Formats: sequence, C-alpha cells, structure tokens
Amino acid sequence: MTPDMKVTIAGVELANPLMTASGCCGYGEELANLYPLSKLGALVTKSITLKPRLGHPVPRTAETASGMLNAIGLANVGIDDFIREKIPFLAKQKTVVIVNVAGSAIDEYVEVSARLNDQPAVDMIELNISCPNVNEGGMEFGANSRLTEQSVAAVRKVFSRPIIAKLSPNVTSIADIADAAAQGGADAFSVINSLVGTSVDVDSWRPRLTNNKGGLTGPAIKPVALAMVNAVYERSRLPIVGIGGIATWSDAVEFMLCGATAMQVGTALFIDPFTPVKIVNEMKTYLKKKKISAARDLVGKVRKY
Amino acid sequence: MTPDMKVTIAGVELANPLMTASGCCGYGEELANLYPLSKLGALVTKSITLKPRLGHPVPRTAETASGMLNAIGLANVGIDDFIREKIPFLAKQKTVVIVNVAGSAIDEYVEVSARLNDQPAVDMIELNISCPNVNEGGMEFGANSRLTEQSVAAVRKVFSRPIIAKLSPNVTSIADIADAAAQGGADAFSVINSLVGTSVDVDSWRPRLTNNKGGLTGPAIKPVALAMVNAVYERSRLPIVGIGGIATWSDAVEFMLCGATAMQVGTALFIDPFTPVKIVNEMKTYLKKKKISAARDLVGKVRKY
Amino acid sequence: MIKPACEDAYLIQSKDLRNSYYSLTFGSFSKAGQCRPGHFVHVQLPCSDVFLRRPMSVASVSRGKKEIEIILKVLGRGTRMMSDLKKGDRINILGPLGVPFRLPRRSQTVIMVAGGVGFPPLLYLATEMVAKGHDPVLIEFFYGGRSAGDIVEKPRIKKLGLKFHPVTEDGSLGSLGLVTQAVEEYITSRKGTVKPVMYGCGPEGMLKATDELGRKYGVGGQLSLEAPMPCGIGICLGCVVNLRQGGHARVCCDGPVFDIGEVIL
Amino acid sequence: MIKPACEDAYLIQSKDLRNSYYSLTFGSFSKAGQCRPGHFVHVQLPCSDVFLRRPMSVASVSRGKKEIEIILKVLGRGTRMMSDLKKGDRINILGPLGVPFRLPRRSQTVIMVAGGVGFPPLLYLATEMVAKGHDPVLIEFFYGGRSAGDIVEKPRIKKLGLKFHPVTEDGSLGSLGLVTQAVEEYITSRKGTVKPVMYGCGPEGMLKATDELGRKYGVGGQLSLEAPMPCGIGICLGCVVNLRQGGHARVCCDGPVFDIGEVIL
Ligand SMILES: Cc1cc2nc3c(=O)[nH]c(=O)nc-3n(C[C@H](O)[C@H](O)[C@H](O)COP(=O)(O)OP(=O)(O)OC[C@H]3O[C@@H](n4cnc5c(N)ncnc54)[C@H](O)[C@@H]3O)c2cc1C
Ligand SMILES: Cc1cc2nc3c(=O)[nH]c(=O)nc-3n(C[C@H](O)[C@H](O)[C@H](O)COP(=O)(O)OP(=O)(O)OC[C@H]3O[C@@H](n4cnc5c(N)ncnc54)[C@H](O)[C@@H]3O)c2cc1C
Ligand SMILES: Cc1cc2nc3c(=O)[nH]c(=O)nc-3n(C[C@H](O)[C@H](O)[C@H](O)COP(=O)(O)O)c2cc1C
Ligand SMILES: Cc1cc2nc3c(=O)[nH]c(=O)nc-3n(C[C@H](O)[C@H](O)[C@H](O)COP(=O)(O)O)c2cc1C
Ligand code: FES
Ligand code: FES
Repeated sequence: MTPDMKVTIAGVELANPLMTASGCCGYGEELANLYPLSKLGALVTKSITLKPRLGHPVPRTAETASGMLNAIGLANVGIDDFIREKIPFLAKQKTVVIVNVAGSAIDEYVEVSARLNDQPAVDMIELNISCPNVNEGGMEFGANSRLTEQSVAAVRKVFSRPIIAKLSPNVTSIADIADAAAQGGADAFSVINSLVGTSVDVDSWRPRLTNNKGGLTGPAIKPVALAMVNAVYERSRLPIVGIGGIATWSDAVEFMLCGATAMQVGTALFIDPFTPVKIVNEMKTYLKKKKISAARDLVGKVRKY
Repeated sequence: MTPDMKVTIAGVELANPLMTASGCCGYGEELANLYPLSKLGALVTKSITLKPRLGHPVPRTAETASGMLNAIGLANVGIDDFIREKIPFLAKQKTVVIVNVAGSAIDEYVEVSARLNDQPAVDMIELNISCPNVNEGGMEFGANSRLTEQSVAAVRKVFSRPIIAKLSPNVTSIADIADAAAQGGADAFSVINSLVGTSVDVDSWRPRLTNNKGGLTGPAIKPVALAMVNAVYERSRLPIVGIGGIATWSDAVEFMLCGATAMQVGTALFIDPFTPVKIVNEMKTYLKKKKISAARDLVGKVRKY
Repeated sequence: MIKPACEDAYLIQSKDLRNSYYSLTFGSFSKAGQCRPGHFVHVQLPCSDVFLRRPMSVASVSRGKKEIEIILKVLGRGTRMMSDLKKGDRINILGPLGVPFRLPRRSQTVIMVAGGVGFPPLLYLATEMVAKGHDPVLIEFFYGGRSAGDIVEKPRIKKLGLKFHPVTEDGSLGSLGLVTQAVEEYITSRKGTVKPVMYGCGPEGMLKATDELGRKYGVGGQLSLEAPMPCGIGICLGCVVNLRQGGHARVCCDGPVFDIGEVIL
Repeated sequence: MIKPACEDAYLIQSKDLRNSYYSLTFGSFSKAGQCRPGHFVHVQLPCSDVFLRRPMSVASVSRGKKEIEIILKVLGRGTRMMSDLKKGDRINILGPLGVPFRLPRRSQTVIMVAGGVGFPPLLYLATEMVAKGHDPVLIEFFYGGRSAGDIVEKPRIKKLGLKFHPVTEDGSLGSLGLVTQAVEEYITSRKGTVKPVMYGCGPEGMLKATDELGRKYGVGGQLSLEAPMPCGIGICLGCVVNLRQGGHARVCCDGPVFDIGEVIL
C-alpha cells in the first residue's frame, strides 16, 4: 500500500508536502527542465515586488560551515513582468503555485497582492515579512507584532485566497509574531526565513557580501528552525510550512514531527536540484516501514519528554 | 618582532585574546593536564549557581551539522564547593580567572556574586543572563531589557571588579539588550550564548535531548555570532568578548575585525582541546605576515561596503 | 593521570570482520605504549560531516611499533565513515583516555562478559592478563550476540587458551540465550568453589543484568560503560551517569570503567 | 537547452601538472558526449566541509568512454580537496551546464586568449576545432601567466599544430609582459590583412583587457566568465553580471560564455 502523501494547507490540497523555497527556484523554469513540477507539492516563487529589482551587487553569496549566506536583495522581475512573462508558464504546471510577495511598505504588499488576486493561476501567496532587506525604519516588518498584524490585515483585504505569513527567526518570540499574523488574518505560517549573519575575508578585511550582512541558510540552521516550528505549533492551530536546512527525508520527517504540515527546500536545491523529489520518494519508504498510512499522520507527533 | 598579543577588557590585561568558554572547560583542571593555563588569555568557569545542580538527565547533548546541541542544565558544584574546592586550584593558575554566574532569580545572582567578590582570585565575573535554562516566567533574563538592566544593576552593587554581561542571541535586537546591560553597569559584553534549537530522532520520535530543546553551538552559528558582535560594536563603546563557532585563527581574526577585543572558544575544545593555544600561535603568524604590531589593532577594522 | 596525545595517526590496516565489524589498526600513535585495557581513544574523522569525535576502546596495541587496534561495528555515520577509511588515511586521535581496568590478582578466576561491540576492551584485557602470566584456564570468556555473526575474532580468542563460551540469542553458535543467563548458570554451578571477579562490557541491558548478578551473588568486578561523549576528557559534562551513592560521574574520565554496584544502570 | 545529469562519477586519473595544477579525469559520466567547449560541470566534493559545488570547465571528453577531464589550479578549499582525490573516489557531477562557445567559421583566423586557470575551456575549444577540420595554423593560441610554471600542458597544445604564443609576466617563458599586450601587438601588426575572431578565458583583468581590445579594434568573439556560483543552474541569482544594455545576466546559465562587448567587466 502506497502511503498517502497528500496534505492540505488552508484548504489547498498538495500532492505531497514538499515545496521549493522562495528565492531558491526562480520562477520554476529551470527546475522544469530537470523534472516535471508536478512532482512538487508546490512551488514558491522568488519574492515579487512592485518594481523590478536588480538586487545587491556581487558578491552576494558566501559559503559557511554547513550553510551559506545570501544578500541577493530581492532581485526579481517586478509584478508587471511577472504577470506577463512568468504566470503563463506557471499556469501550465501541474503543481500548486505560491507567489512570495515582498515590499518595503505596506502599500507595496497590498498592491502586488491585489494584482495577484486577479490571477487564478496563483493558488496562494506567501508574505515575506521577514526579509532582512525589507526595512521600515531599519526594522523588519516581521520583527514587530504590530507591523506584522497590520501588513497581513492590509493584504487580507485584497487577496481572497490563502495567505501564508513567512516568519522571521530573528526575533525574541516567533510565537508572538505568529499570533499577530493570525490576528491579521493569515491562513498559515512559513517558518523560518534566514538568520541574520555575516562573514569577513581576513585578507582584505572586507565583508564577504557587499550588503555587509545577509541571511544564513542550509543545514547549519536546521536545529533553530525545528525549535521555532515547534514553538509556533504549540501556540497556534494554523498549519505550518517548515523551512530551514532540509536536505534529506529524515530532515523532513523531523519537521513534520515538530509540527510542520508541509516543508520547503531552499539551499539544498543548489547542492542537488532533485532534493524534494528524492525526499518524497524516500519518505514513502519510511512511512511504509513504519506502517503509517498517511504522511500527515506525522504532524506534531514528537514525543516530548 | 613578535606581535603584541595583549588585550585589555575593562582594565584587566589578558596575555592574549583567547579564552575558553563557560561550560566548555569545567573549572580548568582537565585542561591544565594538557597545557599550562597561562597559555590562555583567560579561563571562564562553568556557570556557578547558589546550590549545586546535577543538570538534566542524559542524553543532554546531540550532534548537528557543523555543531551540536546541549542542554546540560547548568550542572555545577554550587558556590560553596566552588569556593572550597575549585578556587584554590584556580588561584594558582597564571591566567585571568573569570567566573560565570547563573541563577533563576536576581537574588541568586546577587548572592553568588557577593560571595565571589570576597575571592581575590576571581578577576571578573561573567553574568549568564542568557541561558535557556534560567527562567523567570518562561522568559530568559537576557531576552528582556528591563530584567537585564535590573539583574546587572543588582550584581553591580555587590561585585566591585569588572562584570561581563553574556548576551543571548535569541532576541530581536541584541544591541538593545546590550544597552540595557550597560545601563545596569556592565563593563563588557560576551556575545553570544547559544541559539535555541532542537533535534528529533525519526525512529523513536523522541527529541534528542531530554530537555526537549537546547543550545546550538559550534561553527554552524559563527555567521550569526559575527553579525551580533558587529551589531553590539556599532552600538556601544564597551569591549566585546566574541563567542560562537570559533575553531581556527581566521575565525578569531574575523571576530576581532567585527569588533571583538577578545574571544572565547567553546565547542571547538571538544574537537581539539588545544584550539585556543593553536589560535594564539597562528594569529601571531598572521599578524607578522600582515605587518601588524598588536592584535588589538584588528578590533573593529572590518572595511564595510 | 596520563597526559593524552592529540595527534594525527595513519590507518595502516583495515580488516573486514564481516557482519559490519571491522578491525582498524592505526600507526604513528605516540602514546600506543601507554594504552591499557579499558582505555579508549577519541577518534576524529577527517571530514566534519561527522562533527564530534567518536570514542573507541583500544582492542590491542603494538607498543614498539606505536600501533593501536580498534574493533568497531558500523552503527551510524561515524562508524560507517571509519569503515570506509583506506590505508594511509590520516585520522586524529586523542588518547589514551579514561580509567582503565584494574587487573585481577593472578590466581583469580575471571569471568568476562562481552556483548556485541563491547567485546574489544575485554579481548585486550584477556590478552594482557595472559601476557602477564595469568593462567588462561582461569579466564571464563562469555561472549554474547544476537547470532553467530555477532561473535567475531573467535580464532584469536581461542588462541589465548582461555575458556571460551559463545552465547547467541538464536542459538546459531554456542549456547542459546542471553550471555548473562549463561554467566548466571556458571556462577550458580560454581558457587562456593571459586571466588571469581567479573569484567563486563556490552549493551545497556547486558551491563544492567551483569551488575545485578554481581550484586546478587556478591561477585565483585568492573564494568565498562558507554555514553554519548562530546569531549572525552571531562570538560563538557555530556556523559554523566547516576551513582548509587548519589551524584553524577562522568563516563569519559571518572570511567568508562566503574565497579560493579557503583553506578545506577 | 541540454538537460544536465546529476550523478555520481568516479575519478579514474589524477595527474599532477606541477605548480598546483592538476588534471582530473572522471569516468562513468553519462553526459560526457554532450559536453561542448565552454560547458562547465558543477562538482560536489564527497565531504560537505566544502558545502557548495565548484564549477569547473570541461577540458576534454572521451565520448565513447563517458569520460571528462577538468584541469584545475589549487586556490582554496574546494580545489585543494579535489587535488587530494584518489583514483576510484566518487564525486557527484551536475552538468553539462551553461552556454558553450559558438564555433567560428572554418576559414576564420582565431585568436585565443588564455590566462592561467582560464586555459582549460580554450584547450578544449582548440582541440574540437582542429578535430572538426579547422586549419590549426589559423589558431593563434596566446597563453599568459605570471611565469613559466603557469603555462601547463605545453606539449599537448603544440601537438595540435596551432600557433602557440606563451607570454609570461617575468619573461621566464615566451614573450615578456601581459598576454593581452601580446594580443594587441598581434592585432595591430595584422590589421587589415585578417578579420579574426577572439576567444578569451582567464582572470578578471585579462578578460577586461581582452574585451577592450575587441571593442577598440572591432574584433568580435566570446569570453568565458567566472563568478561565485552556488547553484550553477540559474535558480539562486548569486552569479550575476551587469550587461552593457542594462540589467543583469546570470553567468551560470545565460553564460558563462558572453559576446565581447556584452558584459560590463
Ligand atoms: C568508552 C567507549 C568505548 C567504545 N568503544 C567502542 C568500540 O570499541 N567499538 C565500537 O564499535 N563502538 C565503541 N563505542 C561506541 C561507539 O563510540 C558508538 O557506536 C559510536 O559513537 C556510534 O557512532 P556512529 O557515528 O556510528 O553513530 P551515530 O548514530 O551517527 O552517532 C551519533 C551520536 O550519538 C553518539 N552515540 C551513538 N551511540 C552511542 C553509543 N552507543 N555510545 C556512545 N555514543 C553514542 C555518538 O557519539 C554521536 O555523537 C564506544 C563508546 C564508548 C563511550
Ligand atoms: C564557469 C566556471 C568555470 C571554471 N573553470 C575552472 C577550471 O576549469 N579550472 C579551475 O581551476 N578553476 C575553474 N573555475 C574557478 C573555480 O571554480 C574556482 O577556482 C573555485 O571555485 C575556487 O574554489 P576553492 O574552493 O578552491 O576556493 P575557495 O576560496 O574555497 O572558494 C570559496 C568560495 O568562493 C567561490 N570562488 C572563489 N573563487 C572563485 C572564482 N574565481 N570563481 C568562482 N567562484 C569562486 C567558490 O565558489 C566558493 O564558494 C571556474 C569557475 C567558473 C565560474
Ligand atoms: C539565495 C537565496 C535567496 C532567497 N531569496 C528569498 C526571497 O526572495 N524571499 C524569501 O521569502 N525567502 C528567500 N530566501 C529564504 C528561503 O526561502 C528559505 O527561507 C531559507 O533559505 C531557509 O531554507 P533553507 O535552509 O532550506 O535554504 C532565499 C534563500 C536563499 C538561499
Ligand atoms: C556543553 C556546553 C555547555 C555550556 N554551558 C554553559 C554554561 O554553563 N554557561 C554559559 O554561560 N554558557 C555555556 N555554554 C555556552 C558557551 O559558553 C558558548 O557561549 C557557546 O557554546 C558558543 O560558543 P561555541 O560555538 O564556541 O561553542 C555551553 C556550551 C556548551 C557547548
Ligand atoms: S564526554 Fe565530555 S565530560 Fe565526558
Ligand atoms: S549560480 Fe545560481 S543563478 Fe547562477
């Protein structure tokens, strides 16, 4: 008997719980050259902003121990070109399409989300209120409960399908921020975005990123991500999309046990673009061995001491 | 010409900028069997509490990607036995002795610190207001500016030599907490303690730590620690002791460039107990090559974009 | 207290003992001559995909040649990577570590209780005792495993001339059952005639049962324990066990060898 | 667009070319036959101490045998670990990747400008051209380095029968100076007589100078660029360069080969 891999996030059914993470799969075109995107539970696009952005100058990535730093700077084609050039391709893919939305002011989130509301190919949006590059007075939206609630509430008014709030790990209490996002009308959470970090070249004394700092991702951050997924799970009943260092089937199982209904693979795609496909297959083997009939039965089942 | 490795923290001169981190070198006895402790800039003891503590049941450590989790639970001999059994040994070592102080209420910090004030062998104390195991209503002291200021101020009244406040990375703004600690009378900061994280065994569905979560340490967290050291450096003029994932001379140089005057080595001692000694030697070679006459000339010299 | 070395050694031989067991011999280890039975070494893999060191009991030494042997079973990532090592590969060794076995008096009857991967330190202990003149027929070497495949290095054990008692849970080799059952039978059958001393190393359940046997029949001796060991030298406090008298002991440096009855197993 | 493979290959030969240069040949790579000059492969080291893949130009292929060769210079952690690989070691290869060189017309005079570690793709290009019937004497192969040691595989280049122009900054081999100075002399001396096409690969400064030469003298051609490449397939946006026409291009998949004048170097 093949285990049932389907999971549901805010009423949207996914063929399996594995998504590709925002900023780590472009708009899907490159991965579609490697495997049919129908093998993914969902694809999450690069963050879309109102205007096109080139992002920060290179170097904008750096290698670290079991991870990497990036300060791409929300490089993207902007909402106009996204709708014109990318949506037609995405509409043809047999996978759930989640568009990640970013902005530097609430108005920008609202405008981009409103435009996406008219695009039926967009199944959900993921609000990136947690990017170190999105500032209002030097503070991430996602680091502040009030701003989090306000931005989600504002988008809620213009977007009628599910909204996933992508939470920042760079906070004292991620569960408090999750509460605020839920209050604003979020349907689900993505946990976590990258941790703020930096790295310096000891020869030139230059930061390794032109942005001076960036986001730490990859296996290095997995323990932090798992703890935060579990903290949100214990606080809120909304579904959680777990993110952070997932590279193997057992990583994915750990996230589900800690409370994630679905997972996103980011950095691991750079090491092996087939990672989510492999994880789905190997997770099936695991479930069979454990005689578990459905992947969703793992959610939150960690047996705490 | 040999580079000058001496650095000064709050008026206390260290032979070199490398210390061993609290909880990673016991009370110094084991390392003294490997090399004279005079090779260290300073030794920081395991956190000392009022009463002896056995800590959490095992398993209380777990391996992660380029790092580890621990939830030792502040196991220590307690202030009485510390003074009776450990101080005489430490007093004989030709290194600066920093005693790390922990407690679960401000009174406890005060009492332990007052007792240490009478011990001339104790050159400084490091206030551990950042341990995930020290709770007041489920919240770390170090996650809250008010509690941080209060606890440092209370200890300030009873301890006359330098106080280093050890800051938690599990906060929205470590610079704000640093401000609060300075306000309370801290003379220096240790940045950072461990990041909250967890890990689950996918066979047994059990957390890998009986405490369910623990502190992530090791090279995995180095980029986060560097960014936090730099954030505190840009906010405050007090000296910083950089901690987090330091394993090589170039790690140590990165920390100094980001603003650390001295550094602590924790997890790397478990891989190679000689790490700080090696770093001091290799840093000398680096300084010579770069024609820099004193290690302290590196502090804060990162050439930001 | 021995001052351990922390230095690079080189794999000079890797022998596949079947059923995931391997014998690895490392050369150029300056402290080989100071490794006693019960000592362990803390092995750092050359790739930090295995981040922490792994403790491995010393199974034999070639003093003059600065060689030490470990015998391992592939259980997880660290042991798998060790089994993949090739001749000439560099490996960093910290050791010898821990408190070794106290050797018995030469006339004593000795019961060894080895379970699975706990066998290597007892092999070394028996070898050392025989080399030092202990009459091998006084050594009752009980060695238990799931099945025949878990009992490795049989010829080597037998060559020592000791009394070899293999025990398997499926009866595929030696007597059927748990090794501690066989030991209990031995003790009860000899009761009063000999005053043996017991040495045990193996999985948790086996150690617990051995400890109980010792206390029940008043047989003294020592057990070598396992625990997760981040540092191996007493500085992390990750490896503690509860002592019967109260308080904790660190397995890495207060042990790994403890007296029967000392630890709550 | 070629669908790249992502599969394990095996080192079948490692040749020390001196001065930190190595030639590595990997076997069992199913897409060897589809690797064109200018393509690169993205190499994953067997230990994640080197966490990200490393891009390496294809230097030659043995189609039937499913073998590809790369030539590397040890510069940092990744290349050091590659140079330490031993015969039989498994390595994961993602490739072929990128846009390869556009081959010149058969009658064209071709100027190759190779600098240091940028030499491998041009070696492959020249080899392929000659194999396809391009008259080797039409290929002016300029190859620059600090000193003689940076000019590797000389016999192999010469065997192609092309016109070989080594250039060193210290004059220890060939002409003295920068390779682009030698190229400029060549272009000015032949001005009007030939309409060459230029291919360049090498360090940043060399590429910039080659690009300027091309634009100054109206010589078209292509340059192969380098950039830090986390993914190699266009999904991370870490490897961008500024285009002269405005906007960005990704070096990994819009390049690494770009037309002279296309990119702001
Ligand atoms: C003093 C001592 C001597 C030992 N001698 C031998 C020996 O001679 N031969 C042999 O095959 N094995 C021996 N072991 C056990 C061996 O160290 C473990 O099997 C090994 O650590 C498992 O590592 P792994 O990487 O293969 O498994 P993993 O599952 O990858 O290990 C993951 C983590 O768990 C810890 N761990 C897992 N199982 C154990 C265990 N049973 N004991 C301690 N830590 C564990 C590891 O240290 C590591 O941090 C000894 C252990 C100790 C404490
Ligand atoms: C398309 C392409 C083809 C290449 N072909 C070859 C080749 O055939 N032979 C060869 O020797 N080298 C080649 N390189 C360069 C080679 O990839 C770098 O020398 C190598 O990445 C340096 O890696 P390292 O681990 O030794 O150095 P490290 O300093 O450890 O690298 C650290 C980080 O910096 C990045 N990095 C450092 N230098 C470079 C660089 N020059 N270009 C890109 N990334 C860099 C690495 O990707 C890594 O993330 C090529 C690069 C590209 C982009
Ligand atoms: C190169 C890169 C670019 C990213 N860009 C975005 C982005 O545009 N929007 C966003 O919400 N997250 C972005 N992220 C964060 C990822 O979506 C994800 O939250 C993070 O990488 C943690 O997952 P991982 O450890 O699997 O990579 C980016 C990450 C990387 C590595
Ligand atoms: C096993 C272990 C025990 C620790 N115990 C303490 C402690 O008692 N008090 C404290 O302030 N920090 C403690 N720490 C945190 C370290 O002092 C240090 O801040 C942290 O490990 C980060 O440094 P590292 O990456 O070099 O290990 C402990 C860390 C480890 C790994
Ligand atoms: S392993 Fe660290 S104290 Fe025993
Ligand atoms: S390397 Fe990732 S887009 Fe080019």
